[in-house]
Order: sequence, then C-alpha cells, then structure tokens
Amino acid sequence: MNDVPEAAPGTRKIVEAILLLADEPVPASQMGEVLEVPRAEVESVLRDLAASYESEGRGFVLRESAPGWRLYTDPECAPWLERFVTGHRHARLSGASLEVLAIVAYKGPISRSEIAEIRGVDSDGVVKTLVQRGLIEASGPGGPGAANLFEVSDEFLERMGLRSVDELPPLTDFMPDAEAVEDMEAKLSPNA
Amino acid sequence: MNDVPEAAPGTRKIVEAILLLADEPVPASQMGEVLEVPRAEVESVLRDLAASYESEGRGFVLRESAPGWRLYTDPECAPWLERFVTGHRHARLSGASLEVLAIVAYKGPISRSEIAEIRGVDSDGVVKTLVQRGLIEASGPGGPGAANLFEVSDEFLERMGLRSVDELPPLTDFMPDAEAVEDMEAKLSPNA
Amino acid sequence: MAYEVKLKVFEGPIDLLLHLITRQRVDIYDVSLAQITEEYLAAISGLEHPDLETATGFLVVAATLLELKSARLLPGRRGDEEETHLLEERDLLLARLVECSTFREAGAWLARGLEAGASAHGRSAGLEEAFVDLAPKMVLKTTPERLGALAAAALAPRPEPEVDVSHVSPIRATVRDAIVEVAAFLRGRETPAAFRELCSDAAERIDVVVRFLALLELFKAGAVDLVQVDRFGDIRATWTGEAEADEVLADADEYVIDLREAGR
Repeated sequence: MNDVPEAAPGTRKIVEAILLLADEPVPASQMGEVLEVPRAEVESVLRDLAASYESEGRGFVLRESAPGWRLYTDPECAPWLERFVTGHRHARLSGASLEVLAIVAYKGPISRSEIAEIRGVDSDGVVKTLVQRGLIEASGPGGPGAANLFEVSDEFLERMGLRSVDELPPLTDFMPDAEAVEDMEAKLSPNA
Repeated sequence: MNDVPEAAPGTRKIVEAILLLADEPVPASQMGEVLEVPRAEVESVLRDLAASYESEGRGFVLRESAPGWRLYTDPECAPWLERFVTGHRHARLSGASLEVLAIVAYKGPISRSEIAEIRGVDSDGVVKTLVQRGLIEASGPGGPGAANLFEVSDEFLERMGLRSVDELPPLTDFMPDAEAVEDMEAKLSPNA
Repeated sequence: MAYEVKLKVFEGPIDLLLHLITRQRVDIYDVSLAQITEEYLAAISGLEHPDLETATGFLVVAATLLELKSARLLPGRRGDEEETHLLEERDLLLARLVECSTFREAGAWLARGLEAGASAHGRSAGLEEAFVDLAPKMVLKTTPERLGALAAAALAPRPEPEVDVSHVSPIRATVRDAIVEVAAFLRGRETPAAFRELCSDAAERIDVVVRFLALLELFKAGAVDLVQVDRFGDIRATWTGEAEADEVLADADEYVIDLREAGR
C-alpha cells in the first residue's frame, strides 16, 4: 500500500509536515531550500505523494498550481464538507478571534507577527479565519508571501454601527491608572 | 477535473477531508452528525487513522484532546518548519505561572484566594497572565467582581494532548521523596 | 559568620524557605535551623515595595522559624503543651513545603508537556475558497466597548508580580531600638494593638521586620501576649507588664539576629 521512496524517508515526512502547515501553495524550490535537497528530488517526492494519496483513497489531494503545491480536500467529499461548514460550530467567534479583532481594530494596519507579538501566541490561523469571514482584510503592499498588514473591513464597521475606527472608544478609557489598579487588587485580596 | 472513481466516498475519506478543512479540534460527535453514522464508528475510524499515520511514518499525526480530533505536524519535523511559522509561538512561562497552572490543573475549579492560600502569596497577577495566555479560564458563576473559579482551558488540554485533567499523572508522582522530606524535617527540627 | 546572600526572585514565603532548605551545598550537614532562619530574615529584610499582606506572609513563616529556633536555644524552658504546639507548627510548615515542592515539580512537568505540544502545529489553513461563502456569518455579539476592553487588556504589559529580593537594602533599623519603641507603644494601652497599627508609620519593609522581631522578643520575655486567629490573620499584641523593655534587651542579647551581619 505505501510505496515509500526508500532513498529519502526523511524528505517525504518533512514535505508532508510542510504541506499540512502551509496555508497557501508552497513552491518545491522553497521546500528544497529548507530540506537542503535538490528541487528535483522534492518534486519527485511530491509527485509520489500525490499519486499515493489518490491510490490510497485519502480524503485529501495534493495539487500543483502555478505558485506551488498545496493540500486540498477531495472534491468528492464536498457535499459532506458543506454540511460540516454550515454547522453551527463555526458561527461563533472564539475568544482568541475576538481578541485579534480588537487588536486589529485598535492597532491596524498591523502585521501578523505584530499581532503574535502582542498576544504572545502564534495567531496566523485566527487571522486567516477573520479574513475569510470578511471581518478583517489585508491592506498595504500585499501579494503572496509579503508581510501583509491587516485592518478591519467595512463590513465589520457596518455591523458594529461605526463609520470608522476613529469612533471606537479611546483605549485610555479602559486602562485603569496605577492607583485604581491598586485599589482593585486590595479589594480582591483575601485579607482586605 | 478529477474522475470520481466510486459511487460514494467512505467514512474514512470524509473524516480525513473534514480534518484537513478544520482549523480547530473537531469532536467525533460532530463528524458523526455530518456523516450520519454513530459516533462510535467515527471514533473507531479516527483511531485507525491515527495508528496508520504513525506506522506509515507520515509527516502529520492525528491526536485527540479534550475538544476533539485534529491533525498536527509531527513534532520530529518541527526544526524544518520554523520558516513557515510566524511569530514566537509561545513565550515561556515563569516559575510562578507554572506553579499556579499546576495548582489550577490539579485543584481546579479553584478560586483566587484558594490559590493564594496554597502558595502563601497573592497570585492574582499570575492568574491574570494565565487567563490572557488562554491556558486557564474562569468557570462557574463569573461576572465582574464575582468570586470566579478557575480551571484549565481546552486550549491547555489540546496543547498537552490530554482529553481531560483526569489524564494528568497523579500528583503524588511529583511529591518529594521520603529522603528529601526527612532532610527538610531535620533542617526545621529545633533539636537538630 | 558571613553569608553570601545570592537569591533569585522569589514568589512567596514558602518558595523562599523551600529554596533555602533544599539548595545543594557542600556543607549540607552543617545547615542548621539557625542558619536557615538567619538567611530567611536576611532575605526578607531586602524585600522591596512591600504591601502589608505580602509582608505578613513572610513574617508568619519567619515567626515560626524563630520560634523553632528559640526552642532549640532554650531547652527545657517549655512545657509539654508548648512542645506539642511547636511540633505542630513545624509540621504545618513542613506540609506547606512539601505542597509547594510538589506543585513546583508538577509545573515543571507541565512546562515540558507544553513545550512538546508547541512543536506539533495544528492544521489551521482554514477554509478552502469553495467553502468560504457557505460559512454562516459569524455572530458578532460584541460592542465597541467590549472590543476596547479586550484591546486594552491585550496591550497592557503582562503582569508577573514577583517579590524581588535580589537587592538587599541597607539596614536602617535595629531590633534593639524597635524593642524600646514597641514597648513604649504598647505600654499603658487598654486594648490589644494590631501588628498593622504597630507598623502604621513604618516607612520601609525593614522597619516592619524589625518591629515584628521586637514583638517576638517581648513575647518571649513575657512582656506581651500575642494572639493570631487565622494563619494569615492579623497579630494582636497586649502589654502584660510582666517584664520591662530593658530586661528584654538584656535577655534578648543571646539570640537577637543581627540583620546587618546577615544582610550583607
């Protein structure tokens, strides 16, 4: 069943990991750089993988397009995936999404890595979801791979009943001064 | 584009497609609803998939944690993936934060003042940090000013690869051994 | 004896004691309660920006250590009841040390688990184009105010309050002076005075520590009675008049901790 190219088992494994992680097509040459193997070898591994996913009847397919290689769901599964997507679970904004939305609203235009910096956690997945849901959008230089800057969308503003982000309440309204913090802490402490 | 080989894709195929599409852990029950098959059947398919990914030496692993099932890159591949991950993934936690995290994991739901009682020092700042990092969350009555109880979050359980806190090793595993306790006792002994 | 007090940042009174008591030393068998007590006092004398609550936590532990230590230095002057009480205190402290050590180890284990988890990246490529339009509109149950609060919280510097004792501040007060001051404060009062009141004019943490030690000296000499209802509760002192400050001073000499020496 698994005809693994025996010469480079390590390469196949890492290529699969890169494909799973990537959220846009990855050029074979880039994988070659990371792996320090010739591009041709990576391409051979990719073609073998694509063929094996198909012959094994996997739920995903590996396709090459102009920019590179990417995993997609098998089109046969589309009816079930539609049902999955329309399910209620995705309709709710997670706490992490709301936080990123708030950061983008107040600090946009802002890059992915700046958002990660502020939150202390990788936030790419959340950013991507918010873009897909039309709540934030890439502005600035753009282009695939470029360090996109993100800001909230017009749809977001409309749904919040705002004409622009300038209408958001000033952040200082929410930053308690040092004295207030001490007060609060005193009230929270068990022996106060 | 793709010729559909058979009449209808099997459960395994659709489950794999859902896993590829999902950007957070998916409960087996939700997949069962989409597929209109019993949850137990989905779970059996998921377990088989997880085992086969491992035995085939794939670049991804399938794991179950509290919120559900999700595909992850194989940890072995992490060094090659750095380029594809933006931002520092997770800032390190201080000793105090880890101690409070352990208290919440083992003693949660637990209030701020109970945490302070165990540690002998006010721990509100640390609790706040852990909430911000998404590792613990307020449960119970809640509301501003209310005496919140804290427990570990699904995100924590996902990152630890745990289905529930019951899967944590028993706390007694971490107790100092008899010799160490005797040593402590000797040093505190008035008659030493 | 001169000690080199090199301390990391401590997170609490038990944490500090655990550090002193478990650290590896060449002369491990020479480490005595007396030495640990002195080091503990030296460390807390250097605490900066104390709030009374934190100070109390440290002082309660210090008090227990001093009590245990003095029992050793004054053998045979205690009854069975006191002896039992002391052993109970010791066991309570021991239990808290074991608990603290246990959670610290558990925390280290969690850290390893989280680190291992961080090397497995969850699939998060998001929806393929074909499905994006099918996704239900996200429910935006939020308000500009809530977003503001979230942004402010996310942008606020991360709090990691820790008690820094890496810095040992110069000593500006002595136990001997404090004995005289505390005695003067308590003498002639009808009602018990809270330790808090005794320290109401204390500008520095060291003043609080020194007054606390003075109070203990007075207590040991029988000049005051001390009552503490809860573990973290306030300590109340009453003047008994059974000893005078100068007697206490004379008697106290044998084991007064010289903070200047220990703090260096």
